[in-house]
Amino acid sequence: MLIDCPHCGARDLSEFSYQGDATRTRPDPASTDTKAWIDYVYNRPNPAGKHREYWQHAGGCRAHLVIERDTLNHEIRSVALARRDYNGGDAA
Amino acid sequence: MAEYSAFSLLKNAFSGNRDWKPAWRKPDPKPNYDVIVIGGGGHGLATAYYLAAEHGITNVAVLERGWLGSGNIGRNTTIVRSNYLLPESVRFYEHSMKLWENLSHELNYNVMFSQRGVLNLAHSPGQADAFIRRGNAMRHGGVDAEWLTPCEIGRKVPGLDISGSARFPITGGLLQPRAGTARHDAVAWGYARAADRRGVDLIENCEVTGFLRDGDKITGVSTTRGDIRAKKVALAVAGSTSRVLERAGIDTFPIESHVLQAFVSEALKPFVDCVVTFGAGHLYMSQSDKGGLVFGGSLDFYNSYAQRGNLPTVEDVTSEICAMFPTVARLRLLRSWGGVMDMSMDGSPIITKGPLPGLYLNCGWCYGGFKATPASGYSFAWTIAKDEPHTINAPFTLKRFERGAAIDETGHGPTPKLH
Amino acid sequence: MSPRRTAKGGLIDRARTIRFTFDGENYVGHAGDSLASALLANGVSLMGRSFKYHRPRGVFSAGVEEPNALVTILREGVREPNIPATQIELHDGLRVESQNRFPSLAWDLGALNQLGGRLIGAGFYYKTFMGPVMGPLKGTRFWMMCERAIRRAAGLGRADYEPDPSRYERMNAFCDVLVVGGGIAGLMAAEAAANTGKQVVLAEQEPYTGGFARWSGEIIGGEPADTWAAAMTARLAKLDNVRLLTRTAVWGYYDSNTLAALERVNDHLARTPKGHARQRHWTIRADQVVLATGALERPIVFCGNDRPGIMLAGAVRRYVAEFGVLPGSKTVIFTNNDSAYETAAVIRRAGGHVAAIVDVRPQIGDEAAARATEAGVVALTGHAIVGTRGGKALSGAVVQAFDAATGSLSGEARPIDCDSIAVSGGWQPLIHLASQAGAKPVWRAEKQAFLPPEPTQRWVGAGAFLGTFGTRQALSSGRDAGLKSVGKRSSRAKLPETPATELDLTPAPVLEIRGKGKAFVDLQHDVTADDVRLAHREGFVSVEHLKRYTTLGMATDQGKTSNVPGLAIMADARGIAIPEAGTTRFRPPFSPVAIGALAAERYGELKPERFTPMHDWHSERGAEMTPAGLWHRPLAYANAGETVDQAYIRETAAVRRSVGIVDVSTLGKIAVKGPDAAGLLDRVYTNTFSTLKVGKARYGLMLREDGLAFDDGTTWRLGETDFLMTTTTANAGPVMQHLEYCLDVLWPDLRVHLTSVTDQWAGAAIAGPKARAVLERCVSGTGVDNGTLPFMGIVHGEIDGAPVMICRLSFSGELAYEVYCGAGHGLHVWEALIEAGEPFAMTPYGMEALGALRIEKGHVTGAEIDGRTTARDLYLDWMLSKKKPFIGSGLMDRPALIDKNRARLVGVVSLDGQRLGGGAHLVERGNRDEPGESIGHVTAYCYSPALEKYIGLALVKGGKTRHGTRAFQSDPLRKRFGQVEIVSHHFFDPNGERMHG
Amino acid sequence: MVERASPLGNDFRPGSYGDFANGADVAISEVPKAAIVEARAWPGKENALAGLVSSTCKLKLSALPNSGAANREGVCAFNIGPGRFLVSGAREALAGDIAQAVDEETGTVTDLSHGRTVLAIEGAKVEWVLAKLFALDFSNNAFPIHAGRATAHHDVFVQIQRRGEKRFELYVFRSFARAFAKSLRRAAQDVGYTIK
Repeated sequence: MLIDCPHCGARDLSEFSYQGDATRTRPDPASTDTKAWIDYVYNRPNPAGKHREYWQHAGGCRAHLVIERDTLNHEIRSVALARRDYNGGDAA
Repeated sequence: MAEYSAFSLLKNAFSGNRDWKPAWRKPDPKPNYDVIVIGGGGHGLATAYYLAAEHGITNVAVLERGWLGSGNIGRNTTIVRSNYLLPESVRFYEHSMKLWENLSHELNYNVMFSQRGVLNLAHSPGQADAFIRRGNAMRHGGVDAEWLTPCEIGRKVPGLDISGSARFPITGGLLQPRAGTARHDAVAWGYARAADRRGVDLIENCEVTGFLRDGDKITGVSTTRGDIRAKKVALAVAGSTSRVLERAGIDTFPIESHVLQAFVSEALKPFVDCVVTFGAGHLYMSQSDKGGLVFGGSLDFYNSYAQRGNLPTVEDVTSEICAMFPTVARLRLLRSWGGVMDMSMDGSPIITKGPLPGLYLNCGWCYGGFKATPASGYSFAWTIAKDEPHTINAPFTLKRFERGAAIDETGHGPTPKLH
Repeated sequence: MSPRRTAKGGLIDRARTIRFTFDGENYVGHAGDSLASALLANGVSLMGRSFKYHRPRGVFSAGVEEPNALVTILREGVREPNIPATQIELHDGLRVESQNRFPSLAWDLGALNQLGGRLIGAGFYYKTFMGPVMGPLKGTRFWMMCERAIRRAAGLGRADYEPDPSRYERMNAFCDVLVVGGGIAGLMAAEAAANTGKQVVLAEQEPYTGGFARWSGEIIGGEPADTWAAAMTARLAKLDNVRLLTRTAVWGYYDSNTLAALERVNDHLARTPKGHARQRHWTIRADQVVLATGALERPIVFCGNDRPGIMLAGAVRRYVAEFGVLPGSKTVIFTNNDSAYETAAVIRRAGGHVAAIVDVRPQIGDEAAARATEAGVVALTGHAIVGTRGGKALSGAVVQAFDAATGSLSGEARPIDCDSIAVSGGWQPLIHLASQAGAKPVWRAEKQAFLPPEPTQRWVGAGAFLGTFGTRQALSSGRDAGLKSVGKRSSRAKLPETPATELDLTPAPVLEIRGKGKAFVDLQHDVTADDVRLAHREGFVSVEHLKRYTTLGMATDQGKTSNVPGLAIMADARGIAIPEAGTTRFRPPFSPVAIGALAAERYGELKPERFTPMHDWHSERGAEMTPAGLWHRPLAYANAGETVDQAYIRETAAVRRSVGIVDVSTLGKIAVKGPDAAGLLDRVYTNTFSTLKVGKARYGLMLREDGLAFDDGTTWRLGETDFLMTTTTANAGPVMQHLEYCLDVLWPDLRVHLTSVTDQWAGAAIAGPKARAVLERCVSGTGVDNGTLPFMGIVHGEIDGAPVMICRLSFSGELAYEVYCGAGHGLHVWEALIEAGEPFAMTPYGMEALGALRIEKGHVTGAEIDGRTTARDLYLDWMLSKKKPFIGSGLMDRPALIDKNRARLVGVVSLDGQRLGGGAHLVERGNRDEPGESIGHVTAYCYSPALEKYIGLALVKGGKTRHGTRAFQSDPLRKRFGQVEIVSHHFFDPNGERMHG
Repeated sequence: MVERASPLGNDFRPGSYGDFANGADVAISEVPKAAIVEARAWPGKENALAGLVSSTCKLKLSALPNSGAANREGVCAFNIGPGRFLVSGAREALAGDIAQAVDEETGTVTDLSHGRTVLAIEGAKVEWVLAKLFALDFSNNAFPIHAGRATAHHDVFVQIQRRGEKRFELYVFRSFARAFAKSLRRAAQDVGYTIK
């Protein structure tokens, strides 16, 4: 599998580290709502099909990416830097 | 239906093997059951069997989307063991082990459970201590465990690199002599046949498309073969847990589905007797009765329902097996395959009533569900029949995440890919 | 003259004679021979024994699909089992052995298994061997006894335990177009794509490109087909943008058009040249793939179809035309299509004798009839072979009238003398890679074959792969595919001329002739047609059940010739069409791959080694090294005659008495810089760092989001916005990744940069009452006195000319300093420190002493922070800030995590002088044999020279509340049991007077 | 000034190795770089940082991904991540100069002079050898002169800059340098190599 890193270009799967579901939102840091924390830490939609997820280009530029990938056939539909505020990313 | 025995084999041989009957019926679904078990894999079939055998509940249907045993029981590395660290796990898997030890007789089906031992190699003083901690936990839980020195390991398993100059020298090994391997397909077929003989309907090619409900309560299922009602609906669908739960309106759950690859070499004359695991990475290997070296390693590390893996894992696993057994480099990989694992947040299973009224759930086996098949079926059937958990599965509920009582054998926390 | 070698013809080099041995017998062949062709030429027809019944078998095919003729190669001092003789290129000194026989290939005791034939049909073992319910063989014992015998009889070749001496390597390639298969279609595709200037890789599994052109005897573009292919290949080889790989099997089609191929670089030589790889594992990332993988012939299943001498018709043609070998003196052809007629003609042209052509079809076309005439026979249409004769060699066939429409036999069975049968059941495209790429094959009744599916990845098909057979079609579809792969439309340019053939390769739908006797579907695994029907009878009807129940298609050939006939028989038994019976999914590898090749450069190495700048010094001092992740670290510096235990006790005592030095370069170090650096640290550490003064360090603890302890270490504030974080050696990577995730995903608004500087700094810790005195002797540019360098203070100075940074912190409880310098100066500074320590007999110490010192102080590390403990469990609650949220604060107070009865940190002291053991458990009951329930376990232990006792740290239920109580160490694995006292984990200098001194 | 020790050990000695019967097709050497720094921009300041590095080092560095530059004095810089540049040169003071030049509003500079070891490999078969270790396309089109790549060989992070038609410089973490040099040498065995 290749992942088209917006910064580095298409690279082999072996350079990337999977960082899990990207649809969860972290509760406010000071939140004491245990249920919200449980949801955030433990619960996942785990869809069969389109999945929004984080990967890190750990063996490359180290940037975290947001990827839309189909979990049924591993087809990657979109890749973006998790931090969209980098000019370098946009220039790619 | 005839008992299987050496005698029946002989008798049938004389009649040209023409009188063998189907191992199980192929019934059409009835409109109503006491219990519907969704999932005709190992755990679903075992659950149905124990419902009938232990609780006299025989008005049971097992609904299988494909063919029986087509899930992870048909694509694993066949290892059976109870060498766990945490008391909850030791108790559960040892219960399973005891059921394994009599399973062929109980089912009248040779599941070829071979107690050839599982040996975990340690490669540093710290790892040796961690394994000894586990072995001692087993011994205190009434489970067999032994510590082997590198010399003893060399004698038991020829071909291992036990030299001090190995990249990760072997410092000792934890052996569970009663552990071993079983013929995975036979386990599914044995449970299927035994359940069928007790009146359970095994319905293949029947996919559950939705749930019938009365308010919150689950009252049955819609399937590709029509609606079927039941007092209780039990779910044992391994890698598809989230997909099926979604049809019951449950959108998030402490499960991720990941792909795990497994590998087999060409057949060889006896090469290695026991199951060996390599501690300087993640690798487990045994030799099948046919002669193939069966081995596997870590997940592919990303969510997947595709039943196909990728190359980096193949390379990792093969480099580890070569580091452990240098001679294996010359042997050839025959086949690889991938299965979908339901990875839970602490690496331990979930066997519980709920999460909706009328629904019962068995999932989260990560990549260790095969060895659990008997105890999983046994305790799940108990939970369904009595509406309360058996002592062995009482700690394995969903509540444990809320309470902070995770059963985390690896200590990796809520990172499913690492369990 | 070899008994079966033709007088002329073939592509072998008759001038070059090659000597080889098979089962110790000497033979000769020619350059260009395969082992199979050379053995056939020598009149050897018995080449192997089958898996289950040990039946005598000869070579069945001429290629990768070979089920029977598997041998063990003895090369480079190791055994390489299960290699098809059809895939071994003959070379001088080749030594091979037959397999699965005892005592010899001709006389094999295992053949007795055949007597049990009906008893040991498909799945017999599931029904028996369960053993008695009682007695000494109850449980699994009886089965395991039987299993022992079964295992010995099963298996094929034997491996030995010698390490494989070969080198393997991995190669990455990128191209616009990968053409898989170097036959006519593949060559055309490669040329068409290459002409547009694109980067092209062509991979062919055989030693030569050309494929069918090599043995077809046809004319292409006015020249013999093999000449045409050779010229075409030469043209491609000259192009800069084409890489030609022969002996290279593409075996895996993975995601994103990533394909895996195995190049057998040097297997065809007597030995691999030094420094070169035996095999090379290619990973090819192709923009487009052309699948020109061709088709394989499949047999018709009939009784007695497994005797040596029975072969696929296409293979016979190949042996005659490519290798100049006649497989027999009298050959019977048995077919359901026209392709075998050409084989008949080829045999005759080469001087062989065709005894009969038996065709299941009621009539044949003119062209086929003409070939029969050329072969000197009239085809027996509407007939079938119903049996064969012979033992270790074929001596005859039995033929009967056959109705293809009903499958019924009639009339008298007639014997025909022959020593060779060439059988053809039609051709099946090789669609494995297309299936691996993600889609299901499609059955086409009019072709009687599974055809490739619609592409799910970026590939185009060409040639026989598409189910269209014939040279003309291969030329045109090959060129079209090549053009399509580079985004061009088909060309109208003229193709090389080739004569049309009217031979009809569409087979009649007959793949089995039912009769009495064993008819083998899977030759290697001895799965018979009756086994398939037995599976049907017992309900194992889905193709996956069939495969698993009978083992059909699971042998080393992965059913390449048996899958379709097996499916046909099952479909027939079920009364359904073949596609309804299904097809199994093809899995990688397409053909077996050496495991070492996949491990490639990591074979023998596995993981890179990581060395500190002082590594060589440690080695020279005789330190015993131990792996710590990828690092090598000194365990202890044993003097001559000293054990590791004696050494660490001496080292520990030396630190307490005077001073010691330890290499701490392996600690993870992360530069945390930027205006929000302190803010980030406040969020990831449980305690506060924003209040830390510049020039000071602080111990910090991190939790995971679930509230459990993750890692600890000190972080130094070097400047207002400049921190140096240290982590444990083991967690350097995970902590870095965790922080990067925090910045990229959780808090992108924070302006903080992280850089791994683990390798930038060498570190040495100097500990002991004389530590300051040592530094005073060598540090310049700064004072190290208590005022200048107080506890947790940081100073910058020089040691022997090298800049250093010194932090006064202590893991040992002694007055101690960590001295950091640029890694390139590490050894220099270390040696200067050693010299400065000489008056104090400064002792280098290793991991064991480091451990002992920290245990005496009750400091926790990885054995205690094991992913299951909380800060409270470790009595680090004082570090949990109540003033601010931090990672883990949301969930750390869940009920089970603050339960009173959790296992918490304590110290234990052995009361009976016995050593403790890491991993020993603690129990309350003093009964060695029935220790009862565990109340905790020892996480770390040592002999404490300070206390003169064996002590340890432990996690025990109730923790502190047990201080002063007694318990027992229970360590059944090490066979130890003894009384201990539970005490505070602060064994030594609990008030820290020494380290603050 | 204290001389820096090489991490490569005693095995890394000048000479010809591997199958060099027909001439060694590549040469491997350690490149002494007295200064190596990572300069890193805050989001939106990439161009500014590239400009500061350019003017300090007298080269033409752009902020584009994978790009790089070098000057005649052997100072070189290349992009290794969003807003991240690896800058190196033979003059030790360079590290301090860059740190001085980059203000806190633009980004940060971290000294890695001791933390990275630079190996050069050059020669006719350089692409063949490197392709064994990295899943990168080393062809001139895909990887032009001065361009940089951040990649990994199994567990070893490696940053690569093309310094010539047939020359690459590889930056590896110092503690891995010895192991990595071993891998590199093994990969070059079949073509024959010299150590300079």
